[in-house]
Parts: sequence; structure tokens; C-alpha cells
Amino acid sequence: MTDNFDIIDTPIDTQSLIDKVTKREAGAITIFIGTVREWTEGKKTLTLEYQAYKPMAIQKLKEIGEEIQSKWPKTEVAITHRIGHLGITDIAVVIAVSSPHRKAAYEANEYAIKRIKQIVPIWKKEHWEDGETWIGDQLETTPYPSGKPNVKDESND
Amino acid sequence: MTDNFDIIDTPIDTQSLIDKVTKREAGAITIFIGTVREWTEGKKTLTLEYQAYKPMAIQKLKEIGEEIQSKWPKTEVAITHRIGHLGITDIAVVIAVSSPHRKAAYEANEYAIKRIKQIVPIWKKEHWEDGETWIGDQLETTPYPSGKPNVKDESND
Amino acid sequence: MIKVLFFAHLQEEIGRGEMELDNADIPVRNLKSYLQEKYNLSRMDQVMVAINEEYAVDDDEIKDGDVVAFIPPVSGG
Amino acid sequence: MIKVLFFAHLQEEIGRGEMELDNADIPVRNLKSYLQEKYNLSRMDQVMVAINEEYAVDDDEIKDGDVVAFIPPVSGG
Repeated sequence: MTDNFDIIDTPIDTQSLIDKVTKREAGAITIFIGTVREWTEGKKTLTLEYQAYKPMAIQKLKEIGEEIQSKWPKTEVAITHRIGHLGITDIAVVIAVSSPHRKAAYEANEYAIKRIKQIVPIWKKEHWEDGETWIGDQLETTPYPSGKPNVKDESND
Repeated sequence: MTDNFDIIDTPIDTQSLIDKVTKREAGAITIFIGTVREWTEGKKTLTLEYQAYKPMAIQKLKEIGEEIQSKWPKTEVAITHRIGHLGITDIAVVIAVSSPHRKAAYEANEYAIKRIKQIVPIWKKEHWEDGETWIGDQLETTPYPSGKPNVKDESND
Repeated sequence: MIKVLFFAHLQEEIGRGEMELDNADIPVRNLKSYLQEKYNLSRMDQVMVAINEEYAVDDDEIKDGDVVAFIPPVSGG
Repeated sequence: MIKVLFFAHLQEEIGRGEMELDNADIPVRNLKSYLQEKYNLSRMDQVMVAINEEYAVDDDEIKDGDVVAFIPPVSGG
């Protein structure tokens, strides 16, 4: 299921991710769509730019899928993240999870977006009216004492 | 936003629900897709049949939308339920919720499906290899002492 | 006159989805018992009633012109 | 020879996304300090390192032929 995890520089087709996880054993599919929001804490975003360390990012997305299938048996997972320049309301990421039962589908989906924000090497640059900054750069959060990144406050938190 | 809530007897177009909740203020969209599962507790489903008390069902879906907007401000909600005969993997219901932040989008979406199973007058008839039964009919759950239905165990639980 | 609607297993037990009755000005409870006996309906203790598309309780009075729906435990989603 | 990759603000501070160095057989910590001083890099205490696409710690030894990526706090999603 390697091709269930992808980084692309073109618009994401949500339906294709739904198709990837649809199966006869599933009774529930949850989709998360992360979109570019115009306002964040009083600052107006004009556009965003996403950059990825693509081979490692795909590998980490795949690992997240494996973590999910281990924690929530009989789930199917597909994740696509877009990189490059995005405008307001454009889709940055789509996560699709199917499961026989809905509780697992919700939990696993939320787990996926949290893990993406922790371990997947993708960076967002905000272009505001008065400048631009790489996010993460700007957050001034605590360093990573354990050698593993922490969850951080991001666009759709 | 009345037309965000609908009962139809044709296949549900998930993308149209995504479009209904997409907006510049949103950073997160969650979608729940309830599909017809083949196996439930060892019984093989061949097809399903959904029936609705349509005007009341649409009204109740709308009320669920209002409850969500009151509990989770700045959300947008769209729900479509399909009725009639459905085959395995067919979509029975789609719930779309957008929100500035993702936590509300997940919570509100899960709330919606729970409420649908409590208050929306829609019934499912399972067609198995060895017979057919209206679900709800079959569950032998407790009566409704309070005049309000309780949550019940259903297809995608 | 009142209009009475039946769904799911009730519709099948009664053999039709709606009927007109002249049992106005009685509480929900009485209409429920009347129909249960007349059609030998099963599991009526689990069945909700809606008057004009809003859930009602057993004490609520049915008035002339009302649409009364018998609503078995729902199973959408 | 090792290949070193930079992303996000580091890529902009250094002015390019990759370079080849002959600093093999040193721990991650030393490569980090070397590059931080040479390019006057900011916030390096928050920067993770991956060797051959897997997160590494400061003590891990960089070997000849490795691809070493400097990974600022991620902000995908």
C-alpha cells in the first residue's frame, strides 16, 4: 500500500483517496482535509508555500499508516500532502481512513494528522501582507531534547 | 443553509458536500462516510434498504446542524443521507464539517453521526442470505422512557 | 380527521404507510393502544410518536388536522 | 564524501539546498556545530538531523556515502 502515501505538487483529488480506502469490510470512512485558512491570530495569509524532503516524507507517511494499522486493526489508510504554492481554501493535506467501525476511523484519522505534524519533514512558509516566514522557524517552541519532534501549534489546530 | 441537509434516493456525491462547507475561514474539514459493510457479527449482508420520514428527517438533520454551530462556533455543516436500496460499499450517509481548527471539526463530525442515530427518522432493513429484518426492530434495546430515543448499536459503530 | 403515518416494521405489519382516522382530541397514549390492539402491532413500547414532525410524549393531545407518525427505533447512519 | 541537505529557513540562510562535504566519520553533533559556525545558522538547537532518511541523534556517526538532512521543526498538515 505504498502508493497510498504521496507528496504531490498539484491539486489533491479527495475522491481518489476515498477510493483507495473503500472496501467491503469497511462501514466507516473518515476524511480529514487541511485547507489554507485566511486568518490566523489576526494575521492575514495571502498564500502558503510547502516544501518537503520528499522521499523521507513519503516514508514517514507510510510509517504513520503502519502505526495506525497496528493500533486499529482492519483499517486502511491513505494520505496525500501537497507541496508548492497554495492559495486560500486550497487543500494542503488529505487523510482518508476506513474501518469496519466508526470509532476507530475517527481516532485513527486524528492520530494521523497529529503524527504528520510531529514526524513528517514538510515545512510551511506563510506569505503575509507584511512579509513571509517559515513556520516552525517562527514558533520559538522548545527544542527537541529527546531527538524526536513534539506536537506543535499549526494551521488547523 | 437548509439545503446543506438532504435526504436523496440517488448516489451521494461527496465532493458536493465538501464544496458546501469549504470557506476562507476554515483550516480543517472532516468528512464522515458511512458505507454498507458486508459482514456484521458473522452475518453477511447482501443489500440494505433505507426508508425515511423525509420532511421530519431533513428537519432533524437541520437541527443537528444548529446544535453543532451552537456548540462549536464558526463551523459549517452539511449532511446528506441516502434512502432506497444500497449495495455493499455504497454510501449511506456523508457528514461534512468545516472549522477554523481541526479539533472542533473532528468532535462536531462525530457528534453529528451520534445524533443521526438518535433522532433522525431513518430506518435500515438488512437483506441477508437467509432473510431480511428492519434494524431497530431487531435490536431489542430498551424502550425510550424519556420520550427521546437512545444511542443504539448500528452499522458503523 | 388526523393523518397517521407508519414506517419500517410497522408499515409492513399494517400493510400500508398511512391512513386517515377521526380519532382527534385524544392523547397519544390512546391512539397508540387503539392501533396496537387493532393491528396486533409488535414492540410498540419502543415506538416513538411525532406530531407534525416533532417528537411527542404519551400525554400530548392529538388535534384535528394533525399528522401523527409512528416512529420505530431509528437506524440511519 | 557525504551529501548534506537543507530545508526551510536553513536552505535560505545557506543559499542552497544541498552540498557535498568530506566530513565523514564524525558524529552528527560535530557536523552540526561546523555548519552552524560556518554559515552563522540560527535556531540550530531546534533542528533535527536525518541520516539516510531516518531521524538520528547527536551521537550517531556519519559514514562515507551518507545523506545527511538538516530538518527544522516540521510544519506540514
